[in-house]
Order: sequence, then C-alpha cells, then structure tokens
Amino acid sequence: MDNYIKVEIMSRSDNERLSRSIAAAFALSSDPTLEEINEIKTAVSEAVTNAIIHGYEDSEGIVCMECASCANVITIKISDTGKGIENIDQAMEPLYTGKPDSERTGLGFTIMQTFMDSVEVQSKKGEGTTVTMTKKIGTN
Amino acid sequence: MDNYIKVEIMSRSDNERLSRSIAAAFALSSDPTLEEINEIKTAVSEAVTNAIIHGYEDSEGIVCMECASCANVITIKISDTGKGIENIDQAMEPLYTGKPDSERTGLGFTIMQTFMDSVEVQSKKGEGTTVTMTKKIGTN
Amino acid sequence: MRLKLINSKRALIIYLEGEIDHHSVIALRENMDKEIKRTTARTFILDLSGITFMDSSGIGMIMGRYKLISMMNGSVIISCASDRIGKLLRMSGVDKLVKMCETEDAALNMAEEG
Amino acid sequence: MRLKLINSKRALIIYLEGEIDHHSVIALRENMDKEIKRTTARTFILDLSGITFMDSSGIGMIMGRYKLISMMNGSVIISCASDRIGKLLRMSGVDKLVKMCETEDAALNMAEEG
Ligand SMILES: Nc1ncnc2c1ncn2[C@@H]1O[C@H](COP(=O)(O)OP(=O)(O)O)[C@@H](O)[C@H]1O
Ligand SMILES: Nc1ncnc2c1ncn2[C@@H]1O[C@H](COP(=O)(O)OP(=O)(O)O)[C@@H](O)[C@H]1O
Repeated sequence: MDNYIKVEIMSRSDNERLSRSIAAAFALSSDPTLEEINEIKTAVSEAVTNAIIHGYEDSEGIVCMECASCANVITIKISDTGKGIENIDQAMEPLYTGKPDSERTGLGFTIMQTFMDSVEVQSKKGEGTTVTMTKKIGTN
Repeated sequence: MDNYIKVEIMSRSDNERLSRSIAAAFALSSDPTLEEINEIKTAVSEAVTNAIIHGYEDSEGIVCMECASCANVITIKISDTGKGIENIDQAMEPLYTGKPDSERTGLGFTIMQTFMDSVEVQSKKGEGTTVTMTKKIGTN
Repeated sequence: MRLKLINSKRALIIYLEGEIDHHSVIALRENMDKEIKRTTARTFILDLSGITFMDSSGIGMIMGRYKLISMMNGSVIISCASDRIGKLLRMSGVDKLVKMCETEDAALNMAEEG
Repeated sequence: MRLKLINSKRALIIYLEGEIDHHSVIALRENMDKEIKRTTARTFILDLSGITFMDSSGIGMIMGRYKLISMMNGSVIISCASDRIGKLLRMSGVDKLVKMCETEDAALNMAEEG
C-alpha cells in the first residue's frame, strides 16, 4: 500500500464539502486529471450525503472515510453505523429512493458506479453501511 | 462543540502537505482570512513534520490530527506515539534543535507560538508527543 | 444566486454559483422558490456557468424547481452547463423535461419563441 | 526551480516555486547544490515570488545554501519574499545574514555593486 488516511467526520451536512475536499487532497498525489478529481469528489459527496441523511437520518453520528492508494488505484471506503439498508439490490437500482417525498433522485449509487470503477456495498439493518469504491487513475 | 474531525495519517513526508490541506479545509467553515489560513497551515506543517522526523525518526507510524471548532476558536491537536521529548522546556526554546547536523532551524515551536494563540505540549519519553494549538478566528 | 429579469421576454435568468450539494441546496431552494413565486416571469433560465461542483442533490433541486414552475404554467431552460453537469443531467433524464442551451443568448431566443 | 544566468554580473537568479516544506526541500536542495557548484556565478539571487507556502524547513534550506555559497566566497540575495515569508526570515535572523530586496532589479543592482 502506498498511502492511507482515515478520517472521522461528524454527520453534519456542511461536512459533505469537507469530506470531498479531503478525498481530493488525498488523490492529488496520484497525479489525477481535473476530470478524475471531480469524479472522485462527486462519488464521495453521494456516499457521504447518504450516510448523513439515510444512515443517520440527520441525527448525530460519525461518518468514517478511509482512503488508500496502491500503485495508480485509489480505494475510498465510507462507512456509517446508522440504520443500514434492508435490500441492497433494490437500493442500488437507478431511480430507487427510500425518501420519495424529499427531492432525492435515487441516482446516488448510479453516479458512484458511473464515476468510479467499482462500487461495493455492505450493510446490515440496524448496524450500518459501508460503501467501498475504487478508481484507477490515468486511464482516460 | 461546533464541528470536529479526526484524521489518521501515515508518517510519510509527502503527507505534511495533505495534513495542512485538511486543516485548512476544516478551518474554512469558520470563515478565516487568507492570512489566518496560512498561519494555521504553517503551524500544522511544523507540528506534523516534527512528528514524522523527530517522533518517528522517519520510520513508519501514524500521525493523528484532531480539529475542533467552537464558536470562533479552532483547536488542532497533533499527536504521535513516537519517541517522545525528554525536556519539553528545552525543546521549546527558540533555536534549540535535537538534530543540529541536519538543516533543522529549531524554530518549529516558535513558529507555532507566533502563528497560533496558544501551544501546549505533552510528551513522555518512549510514549509519544501531543501538541495542542488554538487560534481565534476573526481577531485581526 | 444572482437574478436578471428580461421584461421584454418575461424571462428571469437565475445565475447559480458555487458548489451545489445536499447542504447548500437547502438555502438555495428556499431563495429560488421565493423568487419564482413572486416574479412576473414565465420563462426561467437557470444559468449554471458559475457552478463549480454539483452532485445528485443539485439534480433533485432542478427537478423540484421544474415541477413547481410547470405547475405555475411556466417553462424552464438550462444554460451553460459544463460537460460533467451535462452528463449528470442526461443520466437523470432532466434533459428530456427541460430545454438545454449552450449560451444565454440561445436561451433567450428560445424564451421569445416559447 | 528555474534559473537565469546574468553573465554580465556573474549573477544566477534561482526562481523557487510551489510549496516548500520538509518533503519538497529534499529534492530542491539537491538540485540547487548541483547548480551552485557548477555555475560561474558569484552572486545568487533567490527569487521567492513563486513560493505559495513555506515553513521552517524552507528557512533551514536557505540558511544551508547561504553557508555553502559563503564557503565558496559567493553572496546571496533574497528577492520578492511575501509578507509572511519575510516574517519567517526575520524571526530566524536570516535577514541579518543575507541581503533582502523587494524586486529583481534591486537585487541585480546590488549584485553589480557587491
Ligand atoms: N448509508 C446508507 N444508510 C441507509 N440507507 C442508505 C444508505 N445509502 C443509501 N441508502 C438507501 O438507498 C437508497 C438509494 O440511494 P441513492 O441511490 O443514493 O439515492 P438517494 O440518496 O437519492 O435516495 C436511499 O434512498 C436509501 O434508502
Ligand atoms: N513530536 C516530537 N517528537 C519528539 N521530539 C520532538 C517532537 N517535536 C519536537 N521535538 C524535539 O524538539 C526539538 C525542537 O523542535 P522545533 O522547535 O520544531 O525545531 P526543529 O524541528 O527545527 O528541530 C526537535 O529538534 C526535537 O528534538
């Protein structure tokens, strides 16, 4: 493993921006294009927002973000100990949202999958959710 | 407490830049001047560099940085579990360096004290060092 | 957010700025809805040239404004979306609901026709 | 790092760029020492206008170069330091060892005199 950081962040909506800035600062040493940085920022923003609004339902909690780089692959793991996802397949379907009354689009996971090379979700009801994403830098 | 993050960073010299970027990103939400941001970045850079080169003597270890904001005061705590400081008073003297053969200036602590409002050092030989700094934003 | 009302065309240009995410969208939505409800304009041009970051919360916000404006018989045009934001708008199907233009002039020409 | 040799004055302008910390100083020191040892220049102007960040590792690096250059009977002038870097240079007493100028022209005039 080349480099690694672990960040614990309070589940406040203004920390969405902080999390993606940290992920971008971490990714910088892999010499990404501006486009790649923006894709990583967008994916991180989706996952952290989900932890805050779906995992913790806007109550207090800690969102954990781990970033690792190995050769030119960046792995980002975002986890919460919130309410968890009952049906992961359904949650990952494009346009599915558990909050149809709000202005959620149900596109969070789809965007993560589009902008990153792999997205893996582990979750258990009542225990929390971990989203692990990888992206190879320097391929486009 | 308004906001809080905890970051664990590998003790690699290229993470000095990452740490000060993270501290700057955290401080941003307190609406600091560019000057205040730069002072925070410089103080963090000194403390993290010390953890890497004096605490861990360039071997592998984890540097922990905690940032908290409360009203307009930012507190930054940087700790290592490295070799520790035997004589803290001496270490904090301007121009004292434990590495006179390298190009260290012995000014790290002096710079932290100049750029931050308070600097507190706790250390125990063989166990590690914690530097806690505070800065009030919006006073100059 | 900055506004420009083009009376002759009953068009309101809304310049969005900065980073749009779930956090910033809260205040933005409130401000936009206030303006949308009190203006005499019928065409709303959302100028995205000042957006430096946007995620799916921004898409949700645009869709929500589209619904509100449609209910009031108004129409929405999006102008000056960057490549990345254009990609998000196509992924979500917003481009099927809303006209998209590359420049403000093109948007204003459309407002005249509509 | 960029270099400009002013033959008529036997002066070498060294433009430092980016962020100087304990990490970046390692390569920088090596590059500078190589140039200092092989040049015919006697006056070395360190232009700091391109520095976006510097901590005490940068001060140590400048002091180290000052020692090396003095040993070779050369002299050092620092030009275009920002307010913050100026403060660091005064804190460390570097300003007592090395001439400081606000512009490159002033530095070159000094080189002529020296
Ligand atoms: N961290 C999480 N904790 C609990 N539920 C989640 C989490 N992330 C996603 N979900 C569930 O998956 C659904 C789909 O997520 P997503 O595709 O990001 O769309 P959206 O956030 O717009 O609803 C969410 O509505 C929610 O029900
Ligand atoms: N985290 C640390 N662990 C062990 N020793 C330290 C640590 N921080 C500082 N020191 C000791 O205090 C001395 C003075 O530190 P400082 O003022 O930053 O100057 P410098 O880093 O230039 O030596 C160091 O040389 C070192 O001996």
